This record gives sequence, structure tokens and C-alpha cells, in this order.
Amino acid sequence: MEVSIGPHIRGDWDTKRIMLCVVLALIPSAVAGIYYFGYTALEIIVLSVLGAQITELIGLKVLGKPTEFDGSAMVTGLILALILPPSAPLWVPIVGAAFAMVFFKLLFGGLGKNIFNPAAGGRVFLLLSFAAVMASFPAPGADAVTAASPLASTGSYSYMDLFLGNVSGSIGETCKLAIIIGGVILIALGLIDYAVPLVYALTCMVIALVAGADSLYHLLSGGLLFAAFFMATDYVTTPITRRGRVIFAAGLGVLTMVTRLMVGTESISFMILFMNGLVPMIDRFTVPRSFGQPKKERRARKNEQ
Amino acid sequence: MAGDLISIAIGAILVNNFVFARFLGLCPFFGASNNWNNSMGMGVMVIFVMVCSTVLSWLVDTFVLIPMNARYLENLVFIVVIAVFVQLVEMIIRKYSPSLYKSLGIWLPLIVVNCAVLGVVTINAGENYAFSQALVNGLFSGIGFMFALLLMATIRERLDLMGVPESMKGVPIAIVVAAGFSMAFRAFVGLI
Amino acid sequence: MRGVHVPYNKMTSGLAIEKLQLPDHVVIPLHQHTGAPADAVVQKGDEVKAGQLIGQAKGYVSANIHASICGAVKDIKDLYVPTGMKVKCVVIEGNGRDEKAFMDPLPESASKEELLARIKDAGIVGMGGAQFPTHVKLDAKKPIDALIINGSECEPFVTSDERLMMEHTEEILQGARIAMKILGVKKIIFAIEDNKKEAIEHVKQVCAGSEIDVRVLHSIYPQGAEKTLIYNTLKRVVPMGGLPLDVGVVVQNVATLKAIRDACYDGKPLIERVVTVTGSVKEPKNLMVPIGTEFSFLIENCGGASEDLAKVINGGPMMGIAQPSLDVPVIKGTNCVLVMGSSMVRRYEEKDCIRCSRCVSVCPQDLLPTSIALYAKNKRYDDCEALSVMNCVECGCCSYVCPARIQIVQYAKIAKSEIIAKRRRG
Amino acid sequence: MSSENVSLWDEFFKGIGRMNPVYVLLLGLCSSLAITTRMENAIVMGIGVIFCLVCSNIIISAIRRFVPEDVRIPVFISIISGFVTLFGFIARAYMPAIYVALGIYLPLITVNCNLYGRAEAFAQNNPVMPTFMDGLGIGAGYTLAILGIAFVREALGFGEIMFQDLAQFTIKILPFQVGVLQQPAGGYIVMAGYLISFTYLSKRKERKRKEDIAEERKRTMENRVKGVN
Repeated sequence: MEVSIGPHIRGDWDTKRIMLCVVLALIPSAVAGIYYFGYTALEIIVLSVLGAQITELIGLKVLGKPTEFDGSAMVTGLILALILPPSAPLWVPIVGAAFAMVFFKLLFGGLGKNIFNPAAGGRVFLLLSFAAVMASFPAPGADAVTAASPLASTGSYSYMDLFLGNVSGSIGETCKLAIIIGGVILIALGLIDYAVPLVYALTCMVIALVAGADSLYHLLSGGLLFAAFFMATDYVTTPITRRGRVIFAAGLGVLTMVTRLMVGTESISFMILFMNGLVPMIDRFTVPRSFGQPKKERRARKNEQ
Repeated sequence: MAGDLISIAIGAILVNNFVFARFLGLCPFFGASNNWNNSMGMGVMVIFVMVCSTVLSWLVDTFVLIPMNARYLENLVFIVVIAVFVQLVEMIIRKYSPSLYKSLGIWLPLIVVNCAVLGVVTINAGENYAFSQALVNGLFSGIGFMFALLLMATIRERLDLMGVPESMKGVPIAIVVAAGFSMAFRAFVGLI
Repeated sequence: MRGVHVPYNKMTSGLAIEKLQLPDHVVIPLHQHTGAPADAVVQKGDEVKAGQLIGQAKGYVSANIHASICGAVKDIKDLYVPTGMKVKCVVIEGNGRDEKAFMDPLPESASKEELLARIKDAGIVGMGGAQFPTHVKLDAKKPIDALIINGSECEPFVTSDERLMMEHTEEILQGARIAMKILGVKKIIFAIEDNKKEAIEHVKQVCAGSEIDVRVLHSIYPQGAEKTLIYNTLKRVVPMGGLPLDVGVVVQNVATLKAIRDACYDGKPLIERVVTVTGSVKEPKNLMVPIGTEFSFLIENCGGASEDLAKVINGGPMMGIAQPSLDVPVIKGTNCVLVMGSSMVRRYEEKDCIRCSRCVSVCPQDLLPTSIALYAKNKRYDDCEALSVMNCVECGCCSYVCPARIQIVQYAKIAKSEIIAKRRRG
Repeated sequence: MSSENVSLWDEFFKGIGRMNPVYVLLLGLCSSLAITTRMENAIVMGIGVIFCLVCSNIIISAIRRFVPEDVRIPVFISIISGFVTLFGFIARAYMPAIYVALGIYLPLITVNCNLYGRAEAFAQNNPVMPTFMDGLGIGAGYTLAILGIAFVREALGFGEIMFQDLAQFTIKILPFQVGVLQQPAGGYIVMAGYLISFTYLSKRKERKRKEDIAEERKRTMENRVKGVN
């Protein structure tokens, strides 16, 4: 007879299933990107995913860990591809995915241990390293006219174009409809907490409103919604309590709008890295009061060691 | 004037953060950021010493070195001022508050050779800051340093628990994390 | 309140309680309760009758043990019991006769003290699984104003309480009235989960017009955990480290209440109970079983296993304990024998935590299970204590939902036992 | 005599290898990361550190018996600072562009942990000659370390190696630039690369040594068993 510890039944969700569902939720954005930006977008997506997957395989071998496919590298590769400009040369997704996986994930020991969001890290690395190729965004359609990202030209697009994605921008970030479909999938499957995108979006809109900017335009432009649904909700790099996640989302919103309004650049990926770094501190200060625990004892954590 | 001070403050914490942009005080940074308590102790002492040294060296610079036309001796004079000041503080704390000495005093000798302190003083002199500017710069550089310390401490505590690969333990992984922050902080460059 | 929605698999809920045929021998442990083990008062070779005292409670927090069948004491030796411990057991070889040695029934007018003494004599313990001596629980040293009848039975597969509520509603309520009289309470709540439709109907019918407030609760595991139940019915929060008494509440399981009634009005000690035998057996059943019957006998009487046996569990699949062999006896807290064939057992490999925080969102005690597991893994039990691990009820929700298949609740248990050991050391 | 020579060279080489100030002792990180965007700066920084380290080491070692314990920090620091100021004059006079490029990091050699660290750990307890070799070794180790970092950062970050002040030439290395390496983050990235390789290699060496020792022990045990038999 087998003696094992309880519980003797387990839930259906495992890591791989979660990751594959995230991939599923990203597919509408990927399809929209390919629809608007054509074959190159597909190439970038494929290369990025392959790059991430192969790097992870090699890295796990080096680390001596099981190399079983768990889908997490696929998610990273896909998200990274979707936040790259569609005009990027084909080496960009490969280099970016490899750097993201090695530097932001494998060095920490692999899945679950990384501090920073690998996809955001990969994009930041590419932006800082190869500013020229990363900053040009072609307009949708076959013609290779280079336009600035929609953020730079406030008011030049209609809300409908912004919503449907008929604007220049990163592959997966333009079509808000597809992003929202993906987000709804994640929320419906119970994979992400709806509070995170909600608080993030509301914070951004309120700040834009207070600053006298067009808050709807800000919501619909740039990578805000994509980050709200797919990057600010990454499990590993966000706080574990709901209160912590709300703080995280609000902080991210403030930083996003501060850089947008005061610096004039879109630096959501940077701000995600920054907030990722704050997560252990947020976790430290948002330990929930256990059921029936008196208020005073909440921070009973001993400080002398 | 107020706007100027605010931009110095933001600059000191975010844009030119001593650890993530200016590379000052890294030895104590990596040494003390292994846990929360060490970071707190180090951070508090650094802020205190930074503010006091800023004030002292501004006074010495303005009222002694500049009138005597001897600014080339700044480095020597500042470091002596800092060393003497720290030694004095150490003696005072040891005498009047042994418990405080026990918790914070161990960091004092290290602070003399902390390039962050001499760094902030040198920057103040180099930029020819007025007293208020120098004070704000000193205070907020210290706060920025402590912020970085606490961030790193919480992260390293988590990494210790999670168990990073053998050859990454300790400082190597901390440097990787610092690189991440350093990249993220790059976005603040346009702020001032 | 939080928890998990588990597949209920209550396939035996439509099957009436059957009386199990008399086993030819029983193994009765002298320690089936929280507290001190009972002292054996019979010797090898003694003739005993069903209901005869064989183990005398030692101290206040302890319980009497009675023979469950008629026969001769064959042996008194240390054997494994379903709690995983090795305790002194009395082995009785049955003689096939049906002779009873019950106590005299008490009159309806019996005083509080008489009732309490009877419950103590009958060796009644909490039959929901905790096995805490009932006379201690009812002899509350603090003012009590509410009694909750726990009929929620949130563990999957288990239907023994559900059947009792359908077939013995009156007895349960009589038992509840005895408990009320002892406690001196006016407020009484009958809590049932909404997945037991038929039982709810029965109870509502019987309780109609009475002072008993029937509450139908949302089905979620662990609804039946005392602290959760008290919060969900009365919105009272049992303080951390405290007992239901601290908020003026006593919770009694339906089976325990029936046993109280039987002891008082029939003079029958706690010598048998309803056990659900289910899972990979040919004919799952709800059986009335003498305490001490071996699991193998139960399974035989349910037509045997329907496939290769992989695991046999005392209790439900969430908090039950897997047994090393089929020779272990049914004890007072055994509400279910879950037989798991190899097709029901899945093996999981523990992976790295991905911080998905599912465990945080399901924990009924609002803990941070993932952090507790992490600290426990690093043997930093002080930090576990700071995260209130002692408030953990070990319901296993965290392990159930964990996508990385980490045995979170096991880490919490280890941390708790280490902390208790440290406190003992001083 | 020869044995002393060997030990003196040992003092020198330990600074380059097993006690490398940057990769092993993790001292002097600030300047190693801050000024390593160009190799030229790194060379001057290295020279500055060697100069100040060796000179102050010698002085401190020479006067070590006359310095009371309580005031040793200010005294050592002042001596170091004196040499740093002196080096500052030399640099400003002969390599003005680099002097500007080094900025505050040149005066900050004063608080380079290596200098005070060596004074505290070695110079105040040892005679002049070993101290001199120690200073030279640590300085050389430091210089090599930062040159390694600077080479990667300049070659990849700018795509070329350019000297303006010490010599004048430009070597094209890459057709593109990895911009991040010019930035502060680049310092950390390259440093992380070196440090991880260093730690990995030394850990592997250590493991190998342990294995060798275990092997040796096993063999002696076997021999002993054989001897007994």
C-alpha cells in the first residue's frame, strides 16, 4: 500500500497548463499584429519564441535542472515578440530573447526565482542597446513608412483606430480589442486578478485627467493595456497578496504616467522592471492579518536575528 | 529655487542614484545589503554621516579653502574632516548609548572609506552648490542610497530563500539584480 | 471566507445505512481520542459483552473505551491505528452472540450533571475526525450562547453524516437538545452545505416551527472546519490560538449528537458508527460498523476492490491519512474508508513555486502558505511562526490548488511541530 | 635569499590571481564600474591606483610603529589622500582629457577600498619590501581586472577602441554598438559576467581539489590497509 501525505486529490491546474492558457490569451494579439504588420511580424514572433525556448533548454541543461517543457519560456518569447517594433531586424528578437532568458531568468535559477520580468527586461536591454532599430515604428499596411509611436503624436489618430490597432506601434500592442479579448480569457479562467489591470488603467487615467491630458487617448495608446493584462500580472514578478498587487498596479500607473507626461517617452517596460524590484519589499509590508489575529500582531516579524 | 531643490532631490534619488547610476559606495552596498537589519543600520548611518559631512565640508570649503585659494587641497581636507567627524561620533555614541553603538556603531569605521560620503562632498564642491543645495543633495543622496540598500536587501532575502545556483550566490546575483535596476533607472534620465 | 471547490464525488449519498455483519474479531485501540490513553481494565482471556467497559479514561481529557462486540479478549498489544501511531489495542475474538451490556437509560428529566457524566461514561468523542472528548467540550468554562450542529460534511466522498441527517434526524435533534441543556444555550443553528438537498429537506421538515435555525451554506471546502463554520454562520471570529468557547460557541458534529442521544436515552456507549466505504470498491456503501472492525473486512463486505489497490485512506481525500495496510481498525473518528485504486491515484513531481498565489487566495485562515512553505523548506521556523503558521488548520487547500504540486500543507505541519517542540524545550 | 625572493613574488602574484581585488575580494568596485567605458580611462585609473597604493603602502609600512591605534584611520587616510592629490596634479597636467573623463572618481581613489584595505590588512603589519610587492600585485590585479571590463565595454559598447590622450588611434572592432554597455548598467552586466565566470571556475577548481584530496586520502588508506596486511 502506498503511504503518502494528504491531500490525496489535487486540482487540475498545473504550471504547464497555466502557461499554455496564457499563450492562448496572447494569440489574439499575435494574430492582430500579423494582420496589421504582415509576414515580418510572424517571423519576429516565431524567432523570439524559438530563441527563448532554445536558450531555456540550454540554460536548464547547464544548471542541471530538468528540461521538461513547461511553457514559461514560450510565454516570455511571445510577450517579448509582441512588444517589439514590427520593423525590427530578425536578429533583434533572437538576441533579445536570449538575453532576457539568460540574464533575467536563468542566472537566478530558472522559473519562479527571477526578480524581473524577463520579457520586459529583454525589451529594455534592446532599447538601451540598439536604440535606432527599436525606436522606428512603421505604420500598418504594406508601405514601409516609418512613423513615430502613437504616443509621440497625440491626437493624430481616432479613438477607433487606436482601439482596433490601425496605428503604428509594437506588434502586439496596437490592437486593444485583441488585448482585451486575451485579458478577458485570462480573467475568465481565473488566471489573473482583474484588480491589477483595472487599478493600473484607472490610475493612469486619473493622473492623465488631473494633468489635463486626454485620458482615453493615453489609455488606448502605447503599450499600456498590453502591460496591464500581460506584464503587470506576471505571477513570478508581482506581489503574492491582493493588497500587494493593487499597490504594485497603482505604483506602476503613477510611474507610467510620470514618465509619459514629464519625460515624454513610453517607458512602461522600464517601470515594470523597477516595480518588479520593489515586489519583495511590497510583500514584506503586506503580510495579511491571519484569521482571528489581533491587529497589533500584524507585523510581529522579529527583527533581531 | 524650490524647483531647483526638488530637481536636485529627484536627481539624487532616481536619476543619479549613487548605486544604480553613479557607482558610489558599492563596497558597503554589497556588503550590507544581505539582510534588512544590516541595510537599515548602514542606511541610517550613511544618511546621518552624509548630511553632517556635507554641512561641515561646505563650511570648510566656503570659509577656509576658497578664501585661502586652496581648493586643490579639497580632497585631503574633506577626507580628514569626515574621518575626524566619524571618529568623534563613534566615541560619543560609544560613551552615551552603548546599545545604539552595538546596533549601528559597527558600521561607522566602514563609512569613512565609503566613497559615497566623500563622493557627495566632492560633487557639492564641484558643482559649487549653495548651502541649501548642498544640504538637499547630501540628504537625498543618502536617502537614495538607503532606498537602494533596502530594495536589494529584500530581494536578496527572497533569493536566499528561493535558492539561486551555487556560483551565483551572494554578490554575483546581487550584481545581476543591480544591473536590472540600473537599466530600469535609465528611464528616469529625462526627469530633470 | 475562502476555500476550494473540490469535485464532491458523493456517490454514496443515495444509499441507506446498512448494518455490517458481525466481524469475527475487532481491534479496539485504547487511544482513539485527544488526550491521555485509557487504561485497560480487562485482561487476556476475559469474556466481554458489547458495550462493556474495557478501557478506563485516565485523567480529565481522555475517554472511556468499550467493547464493540461480544466475545473474549484474545490479546492486548501495540498495533498501528489509522492516525499513524502505534498504540495499545484490545483484540476481541467474537463469539457470534449478540449480548449487550449497556447502561440504564436516563429519564428525560435527567439533570445537567447526570447527562454530562453519562457522556463521559459512554466515551463519546468528536466523531467528525478531531476525536476530542465531548464531555470536556460540553463542560465549557466560559459562557456559551450558541450551539452549532455541524452537518456540513465538506470532505469529498464522505456521506456518513449526510445519511445520518436523512435517516436519524430526530435522534440528532434530541442529542442537540441534550447538549443545549448541558450548555444552557437558547440559540441553536443547524449548518448544512447546499449540496445535500435531501438532507436539507428532511432537517427543515423536522425543525419546522422549532427554535432550531437551519442554515444552508454554500458548498466549499473546508466549510466544516470549526472556525470557518462559526464565521459563516454567526460572523464571529475565533481569535488566533483560541477555541470556539472564546466566542461563546460550541460546535458539535451530527454523528456525535446522535451518539450523545443514544448514550443518554438508550444507555448505549460509543461502540459503533457510520462509515462510508467508497472509491474503488465494487459496491460502495454506508455501513453501521462496530468500532475496531478492520478495514479489510469492510472492503470485503463492499464486494472487494474494483481494481488494484493503491491507497486506502482513513477519512476523506483532503485531510484523511493514507494507511500502510488494511489491518488497521475503524476508530471513533473514522467517517470514511476511501479506497483508491491505481486509476484514482496520480503521482506528482514537486516543481519550483511560480508565485501564482493560488494558495494565498484559497487559504481559509488568511495565511501566506507559499511563504510558510519557503521558510519551512529553509528550516527557518521562527519566520514561519511570525507568519502565524500556528493558525493553520491543515485543511490542505493550498496543496490542492498548487500548480507546482508543492506539498505546502506538509511544510506547514512540519513547521508547526518544530515550533511546538521548540516551545516545549522552553 | 632565494626563498625570500619566492615569497616576495608570491606577494605580487596573489594580487593578480587568487586574491584579485575586484573579482575575489570585491573591493574597489565603484571605480571598476564607473570609469571602464573606455580602456584609456581604465589604464590611467589603474596607474593612479598602483601609484597611490604603492607609495602609501611604503609610507604606512615605514611609519607603522609610530602610529597610535586610535588615530590610525585619519593618519592612513591623510597619507593616501596626499598621494591621490599629487596624482591628480600629474594627471591634470599631462592628460587633461582623461582627467576630465575620470571626474570625481580620480579624487575618490582616496576611498578606494583597496588602498585603505591594504593599509589596514597588510602594510601596518609588514615590513617595507613585502608591502611594496603586495601593493604592486594588488594594483596590477586591479588594473588587469578593470582593463578586462573596459575592453568588453568599449569594444562592444562603442564598436571600437579609441585612444586620444595617451596615444592616438582607433581600432574598429564591430560594425554596430551595444549601447547598453556604455551606460551604467553595462558596468554591472560585464562585471556580472566576469564575476560569475570567476566564481564558477574557482568553485570548479575547489571541487576538483576536494576530489583530488578525497582520492589521495582513499589511496593512502588503501596503502595503509595494504601495509597492515
